[in-house]
Amino acid sequence: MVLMRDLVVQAVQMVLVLALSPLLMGFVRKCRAHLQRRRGASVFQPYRDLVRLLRKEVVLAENASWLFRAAPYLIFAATWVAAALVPTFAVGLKFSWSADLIAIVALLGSARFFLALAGLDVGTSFGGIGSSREMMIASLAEPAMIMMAFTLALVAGSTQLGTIAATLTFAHVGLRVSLGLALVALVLVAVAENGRIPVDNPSTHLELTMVHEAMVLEYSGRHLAMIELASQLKLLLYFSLIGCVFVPGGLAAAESGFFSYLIGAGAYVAKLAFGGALLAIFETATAKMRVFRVPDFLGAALMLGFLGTLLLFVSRTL
Amino acid sequence: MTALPVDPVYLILCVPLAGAGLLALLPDYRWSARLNVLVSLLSFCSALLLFVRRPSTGLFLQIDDLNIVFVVLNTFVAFTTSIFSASYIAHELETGRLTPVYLRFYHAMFQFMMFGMNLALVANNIGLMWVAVELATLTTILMVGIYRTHEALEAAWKYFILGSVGIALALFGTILIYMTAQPVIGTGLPAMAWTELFRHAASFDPSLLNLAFVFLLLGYGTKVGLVPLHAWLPDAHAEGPTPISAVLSGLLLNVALYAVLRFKMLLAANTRTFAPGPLLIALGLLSLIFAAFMLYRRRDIKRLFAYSSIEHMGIIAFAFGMGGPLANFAGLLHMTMHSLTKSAIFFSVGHIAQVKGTQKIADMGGLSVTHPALAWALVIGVVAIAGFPPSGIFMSEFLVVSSTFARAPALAVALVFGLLIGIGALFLRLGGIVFGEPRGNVAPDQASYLPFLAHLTIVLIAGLYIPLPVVSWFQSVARQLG
Amino acid sequence: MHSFSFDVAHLLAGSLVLVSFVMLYQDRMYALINTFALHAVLLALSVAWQAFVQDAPHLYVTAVIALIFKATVIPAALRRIVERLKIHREIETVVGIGLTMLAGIALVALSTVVMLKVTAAADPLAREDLAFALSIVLLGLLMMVSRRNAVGQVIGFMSLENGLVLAAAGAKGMPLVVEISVAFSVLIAFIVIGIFLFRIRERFDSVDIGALDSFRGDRG
Amino acid sequence: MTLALTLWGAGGLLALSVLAALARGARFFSAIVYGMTLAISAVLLVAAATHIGDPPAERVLPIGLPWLGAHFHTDALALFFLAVVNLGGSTASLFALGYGRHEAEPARVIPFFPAFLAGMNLVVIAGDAFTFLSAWEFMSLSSWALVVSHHRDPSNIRAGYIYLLMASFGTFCLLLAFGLLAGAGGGYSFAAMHVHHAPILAAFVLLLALLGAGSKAGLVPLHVWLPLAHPSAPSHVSALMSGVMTKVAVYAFIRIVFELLGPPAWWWGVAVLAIAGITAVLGVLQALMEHDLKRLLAYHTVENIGIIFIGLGLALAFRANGMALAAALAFTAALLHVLNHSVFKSLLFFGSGAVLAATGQRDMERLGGLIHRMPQTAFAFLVGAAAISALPPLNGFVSEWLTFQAIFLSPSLPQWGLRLLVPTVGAALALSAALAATCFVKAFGVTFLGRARSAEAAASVETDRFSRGAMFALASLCLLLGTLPGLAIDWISPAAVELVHGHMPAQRSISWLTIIPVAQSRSSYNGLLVFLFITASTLLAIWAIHTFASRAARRAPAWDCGTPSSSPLTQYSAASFAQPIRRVFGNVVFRARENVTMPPPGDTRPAALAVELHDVPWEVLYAPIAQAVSYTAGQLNALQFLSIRRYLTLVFFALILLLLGTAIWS
Repeated sequence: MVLMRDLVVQAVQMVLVLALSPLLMGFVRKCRAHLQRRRGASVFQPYRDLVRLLRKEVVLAENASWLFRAAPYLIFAATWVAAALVPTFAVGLKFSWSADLIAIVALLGSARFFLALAGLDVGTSFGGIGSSREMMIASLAEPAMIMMAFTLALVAGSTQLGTIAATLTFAHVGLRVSLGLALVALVLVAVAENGRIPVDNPSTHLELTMVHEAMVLEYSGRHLAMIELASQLKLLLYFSLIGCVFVPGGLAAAESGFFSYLIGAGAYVAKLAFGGALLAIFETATAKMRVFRVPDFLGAALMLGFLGTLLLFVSRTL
Repeated sequence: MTALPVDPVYLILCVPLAGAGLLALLPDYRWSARLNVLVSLLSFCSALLLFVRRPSTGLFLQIDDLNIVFVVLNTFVAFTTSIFSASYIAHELETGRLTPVYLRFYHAMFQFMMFGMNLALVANNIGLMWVAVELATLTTILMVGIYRTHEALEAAWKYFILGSVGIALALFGTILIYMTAQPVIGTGLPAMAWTELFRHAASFDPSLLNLAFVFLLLGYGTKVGLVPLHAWLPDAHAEGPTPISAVLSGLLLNVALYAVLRFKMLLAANTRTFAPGPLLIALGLLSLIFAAFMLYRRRDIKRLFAYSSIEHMGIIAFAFGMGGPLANFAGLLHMTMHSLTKSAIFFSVGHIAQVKGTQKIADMGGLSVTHPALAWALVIGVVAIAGFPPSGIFMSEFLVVSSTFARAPALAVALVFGLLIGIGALFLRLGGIVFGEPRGNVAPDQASYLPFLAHLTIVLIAGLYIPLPVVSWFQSVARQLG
Repeated sequence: MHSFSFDVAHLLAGSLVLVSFVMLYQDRMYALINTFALHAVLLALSVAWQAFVQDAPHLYVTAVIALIFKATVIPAALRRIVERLKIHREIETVVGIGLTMLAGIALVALSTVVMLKVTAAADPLAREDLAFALSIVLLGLLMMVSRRNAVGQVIGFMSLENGLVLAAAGAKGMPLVVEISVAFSVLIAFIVIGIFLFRIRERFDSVDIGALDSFRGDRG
Repeated sequence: MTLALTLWGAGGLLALSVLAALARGARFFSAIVYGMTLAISAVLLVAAATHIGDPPAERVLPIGLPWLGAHFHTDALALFFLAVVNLGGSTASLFALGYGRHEAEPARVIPFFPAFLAGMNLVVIAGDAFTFLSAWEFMSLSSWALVVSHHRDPSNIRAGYIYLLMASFGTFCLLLAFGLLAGAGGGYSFAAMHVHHAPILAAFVLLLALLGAGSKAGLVPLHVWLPLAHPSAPSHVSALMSGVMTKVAVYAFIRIVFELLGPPAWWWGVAVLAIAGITAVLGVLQALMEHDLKRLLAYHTVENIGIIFIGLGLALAFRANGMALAAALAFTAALLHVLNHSVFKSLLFFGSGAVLAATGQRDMERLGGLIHRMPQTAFAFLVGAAAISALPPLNGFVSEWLTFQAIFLSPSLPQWGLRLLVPTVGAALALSAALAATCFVKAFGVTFLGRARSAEAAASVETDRFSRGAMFALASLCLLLGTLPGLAIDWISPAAVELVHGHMPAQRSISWLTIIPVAQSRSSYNGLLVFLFITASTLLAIWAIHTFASRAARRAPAWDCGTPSSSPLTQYSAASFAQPIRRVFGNVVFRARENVTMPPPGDTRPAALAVELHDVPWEVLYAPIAQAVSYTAGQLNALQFLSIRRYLTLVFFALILLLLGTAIWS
């Protein structure tokens, strides 16, 4: 019976993240539109886009290889699995122990790996630009992420997201400098990894400034849909990550009743909405930076994460 | 076995002497080459007889633990060298570098030189040993000059002048030894007999012994080729016939070193002398490092390996200078292995120089393409001499370095430094000779690999397994050396 | 008797050293050769004196060898070579004569110090002889080093041998073997040198070692 | 039992090499040789892998040092490395069965290949200093012969030369280390070295071991020979050198420092960790700047050796503080990475060898689009690339994950030095992992994807079945080790018990084959489930889309923002791919300079961009040494050309000096 319930919870979570991620994207866009005094498309526009893409036929470049066709599904799958393992409305998911925070970061890494390869596959210059910049950004963002993970792991004495969330929720950790640093680092990384302003502009097609769009330039139809969905999942993942770690309020405990699950879900949606609004404001308020200023941006993230870890190594109480 | 008609120790002296006489008379060089091989074989066999029946020690001649294996080694290398020279010297006639007359002289001198060396090894009398060493030296001088080219004559002249100064210094040392022994042992022959000297060494005047050792070290050290007394050695090796280079490196250096060893034992027997160790260590390290650096700029292949001989003499001197059972064992092993390996290298170098028609390293590239057998022979030889397993030299170097480091780290580091420099130079040149696109002559070679194979097999086996009798011999001598 | 014999030996050996100095001083060919002859004569005398003192008859042989061979034959031969090869008559030295002399004095001092310190136990006769012999050897070596001319170097070498003979004679009861061998080696040495000079004569116009060294080995 | 088998195997290999030498490398013979080596090393692999739990065995043969004999022994550590060696040996032989046919002069390869294998096997089972060093040096020598086997290219000769020098240097360092351990008495057997050593002496031994084993393993700054020598050899040998020989060096380090040297001091960990961190980062950065495929792989070997030594350094630190469990975790992580790296590095070198055989090219800038003509090779290489980039669910990730877990345990270390260093090293580890991913996107993308950049690349064909067999065997092993790491951990644990006196919790008892380094609450990872999830959701997505959405597809020219170019040269090249990274790290690490010559408007001259990179370790450390040696040689060389009189002067002064000495002495 318990097993049944756990499985259900896990399944619900998987479906939930899949269902919510386009909505989140649409919400963020809507907020930006409002901030820019536009009416903007409806919050459900992303769903419509996905459906439209899925209906379209795929146009493959002449020398696209099997890798090019397989990549979207792999990317989607890896991101989805990663997103499904981050506690959203409840901790103690059935399979959360099968991959800890580092593994989740690495899963996102493998998704990125294949995306970058796909960018190189057709053999165009833009794909190359995209891949190389994406990997450059990642090669700085990932260590920052790991450092952030270090900080959390040292605070919570575990790298299991469930345990971390639980610790931060129910054990009274209190305010900590290192956690603050970790939060900032995580936000910076999230901005970079999801290709948001100021690192990358998701809605641009100015060739020389784009990163993510350049990689997927050759994709169309269902493949593009998969990739879009994957990137929306990724955004959601980072939101729920920040949510469950730094604002764990409302998170349902393991094996708690149906009611608390409902509360958890509500809290989760609220968090997403709040975060999305914040992101929109941030994006409207800042300008896109030159590609070669990005390393400084991420270097700052890396340094902050490192500082947080170091503080914990030096004294367990900070 | 006591039914032996004549004492083998006389055999190993008389056979070469008689051979020399015969060869001097024999006009046809083919026969003389064969006879040369035969005579060397005979003296080798008679040397083997020494194991069967250890002759009694006389006032002039003796066979003891120290010299018996040197005698055997000596005659063995002489034998293989004579085979090599048989296949080598014919070519010299074809190219007209030698005339039959000189060839006759060459063969006679070869045996005469062997006589000198054997005598030096078995002499029980420091005076007699001195005479014998000088005899060997003078004959080699004549051999080195035998091509009568400008370079050969100058090499021989250099060898001669420096050698005779060495002669003088060694003689002075010998006289000093006698002066030391005479008050204790009394006047006359006994005061020059090794056996007597060792018996009474403890009561000799130490400071006079020290002085004597200085002169003997410099005198015989000149033959050993220790820096800074080495100047004759590279040119003599480079300009003489290759068999003589092999004999020089393989035997004469050993004989001279044997003399030094004897006197070191004498000093070791007297507790109040300052240890000759520091002298040997200093000269050894100097020779090693200097020769190692000199290897880099060599353009003549025989001179290259001549310097490598200096390097190894340095290592040996260093080992004996360190003393102690391990280091002495290593020194003796290194002596044996070096003479075998180095002569083997000279065998292959001789053939290489013949097929290439030059000794200039620059003119012999890509040998492994044109003459694979010769090339790999050279590679194996160099690998062995550089102290890679499974060569016996690896074992000796292993023992020297490891036993030194625990006692005097700085010295061991200096030793390792020298060895590394040397390896670097050797393989730098080797790569140029053996690999790459072929250069120079590609004439086929008619070499005989028997001598080479014999030596290298022994060396490579010795790196893995040394028969117990040899080991116990080495160990007992090492103990005497203190 | 003892003191007297000691003084005579001392005198002779000392005068040998003196003559070595004179040789160091000489820079004319013939004068050098003559001085060497004198050196040999003195050697013969002192060896003979040793023979007399130790009443070891075989030493007389050595003395005679020295007298005939070194004092007469070799100088004559050298003169002929000098004429035959038209070697120019003055010997160029490496450093100035004065400096060479100073070095020689230093050498003599060194050898006496070494010897006197060394053989405090041995009898004074042998000891003095050895001291002088050593200084003669060193002076001979110095001469070989400081002369650019082959003949000069040969003479230096032979004066060195003289020192050896003196030492050998001083060593009480040293078997004949040694003297023979010394003479023997000197003989061989000289014959071979002669052969070489001859061959070299065939090839070059001078026996000046400088020319010999034109070849330095391993160039190019 | 395993010991005797190994000895016989080594003997067989040596005999085989002798036979090969006698056969003068007749073509038909190469198949025989590789077949035999495959058989022998497969047998040894099985024997070692199955008997790792056995009690130590010792055997003395009457060879080697006369009074000592040749000691051979096997314990868990030796058996583990024996397995690694023979795993590499068997796969390399299998690969060579096909690849060897492309060999121009087999006579220069097949005699030395078995000898090389024999050498590595003997090093691992050697039980005394002399046997160890003989085998060690023999291994170097035979691999040198293999490096110079393609001798017509002067750069290979140079590579071999530098390799041999560094190898001798390393051997001498180890020799000195053993000299210290054995003492003046000459107790050369490892058993006799188990005495307590004075701290200062132990420090020297540690230093010498770092120099000796490190120079073979490729620790910065002793790594310079590695990217030269490994690529010069035939590819199956490169795989052995990179994947296996460096591990033998790791074995030497473990044997000396963990066993012979006795209980460690805490600062040993500091020394090892510092060097290891630098090695990891510098190795991967240099790999990123490299466009020669095989050399790029060689630089990655440097990086991974760094990762392995991070594990070892942590193990030392923990052990010095008596934290057995943590030490076991770090040590297991290191050993597991040894195994993993040998697997995927061999795989990658095989792939590069297949590419080399098919196109004759090692330069990535002249490759591209191979995935169309060599799909299977491309797939295998892709797996290897993903594995070395530490991507789940493959094996590279597991060992790095374990290393991270070990790092998480380090805050409880008492020493400040370690507390400050360990997180830094962790950052270095994370950085190098991320950069490795970047580098292999470059390597795979430029080599196999895109359009062919040269005629050879365009004309390439899929490689032979033996090579493919070897590659797929290793690729599946990558997946297996990645999904079932628990079994590997349990398999390693005897070695950990032996050397750090602790072991991780037994993993096979845990449900779902999860691995739990310390405790369930702390951290756990289940490669199998992750793999299953990914596969499931991929299939789900494909199924859903192909049933509910369109499956129509059409081929058309590339879009490329409407400006597609027909010339393959307009693709992103390896250099341009690495350019952002070079911008970020180059100035510091490589003293990189970009010289742009931009003609003024109207000028028809083309603009030019020249990039100069510096190999700093070489220029700072090695070039000066080489210059010094050559200068000294030049100066001393004057002594060859003196006149006789001057030589006499030398003798004269020597005499005077010694006389003065005696005068002063007594």
